[in-house]
Amino acid sequence: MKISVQMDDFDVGFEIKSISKNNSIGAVASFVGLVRDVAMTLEHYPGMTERAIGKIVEEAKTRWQVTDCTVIHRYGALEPNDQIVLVAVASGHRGDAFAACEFIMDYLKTRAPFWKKEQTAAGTRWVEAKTSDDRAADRWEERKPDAA
Amino acid sequence: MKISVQMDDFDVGFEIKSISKNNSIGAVASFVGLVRDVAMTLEHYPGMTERAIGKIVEEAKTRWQVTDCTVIHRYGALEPNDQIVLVAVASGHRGDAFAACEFIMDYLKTRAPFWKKEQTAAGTRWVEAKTSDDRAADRWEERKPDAA
Amino acid sequence: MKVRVLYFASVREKLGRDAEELELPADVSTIAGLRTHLRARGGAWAEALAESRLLRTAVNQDMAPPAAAIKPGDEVAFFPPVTGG
Amino acid sequence: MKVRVLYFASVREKLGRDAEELELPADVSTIAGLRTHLRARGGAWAEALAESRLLRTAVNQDMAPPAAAIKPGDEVAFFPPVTGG
Repeated sequence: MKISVQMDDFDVGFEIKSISKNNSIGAVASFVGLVRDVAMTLEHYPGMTERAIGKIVEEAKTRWQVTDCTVIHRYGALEPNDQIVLVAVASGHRGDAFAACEFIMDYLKTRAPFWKKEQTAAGTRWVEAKTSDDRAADRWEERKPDAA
Repeated sequence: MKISVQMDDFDVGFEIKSISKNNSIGAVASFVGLVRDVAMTLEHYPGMTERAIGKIVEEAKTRWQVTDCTVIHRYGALEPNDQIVLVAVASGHRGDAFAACEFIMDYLKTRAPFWKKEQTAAGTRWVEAKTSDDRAADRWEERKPDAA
Repeated sequence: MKVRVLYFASVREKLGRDAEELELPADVSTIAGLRTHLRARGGAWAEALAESRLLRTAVNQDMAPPAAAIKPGDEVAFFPPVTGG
Repeated sequence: MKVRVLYFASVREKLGRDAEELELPADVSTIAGLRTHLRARGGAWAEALAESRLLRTAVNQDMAPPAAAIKPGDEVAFFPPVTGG
């Protein structure tokens, strides 16, 4: 398991290869979040961030068969099209890999202490939290582990 | 959009980078299927394979916002831990990227004409289709596009 | 009418053949009819295409059910349920 | 008791401060109590920590609700709803 909160960019191919080196793995689901058209600065809460991500990953492991997992989240100044976040989950089962990966992303969005400040032509502004992200995270409350 | 059925291996990092080069994209969900512990040979139906995958991708595009999509599936002799398939979906929305990617994988498993023949110590055997794969594909029948 | 018939995977292996051009009698006009017709060859054909055996079929490279019609020049394929991905 | 208080993002900017060590009066024992206590400083504090403002809080780097207790030496953080990912 690898959790990294860093300023530097990351290499998706390398990370996916790294968690794929295990013959019991049949499936790797991954997600990359990218900056759209507006440059931004990402602030975070050092210490709590890693801890919050760790708890999300642990929660995912209680729900699905997760063989390995990598979460990388950047902070600092980011330009349009830059990579922000990578979540990669390796599992023996395709469905588990997908579910755990999407779960971790949804919870990251609502529970990991990151804040985006956009640099628009009109000046800078803090991005507002989306209720759609809360709803995405809430979905998982309704479908806890298999019949548990 | 890129669909490739090939003997050669593929570079996941390169493929994900390639469909990420667009500022309207915020999300790339991807899946890599790997050979587990048994070497195998993958047979396919040239012509129909590309056509079947194309139809699955088109169906995904009618259901979700898909900006770009790459599907690569190998055939021929594969060793344990080799990559078999890559599905990568770029979208403006995280939920759409995840759903379209999983949908394409589930339909690939039941509708694309590939057959695995495993080489075990006891000899070779054709892999049997799994009812769990049929169930995974059937799920999508129940949740068609938003309220449509 | 003349059609092209393809066999894949375990079906191909059992039949020892991957493709053939076939002139069909007038009463064979669906996939199910073609399957019955081929089964009448007996031996490996009766076995590989047995009714009890779950097979998938395609016409002109689209999945098609047993009742699907066959036209002259069509490409018809018989194969086991797919296992890719 | 003494606690360490951290401020992030728009809260930090409005207060012009990212952290402070604070000696709390005896009647302040929860996050909600601490927020009221800080608001009493007036000005930017009354505004940034206004009751109407939706803020998240953490104690010792775990998300915690307003009713969460604070102990001596705790690290308490105030910040807006998160927007990473």
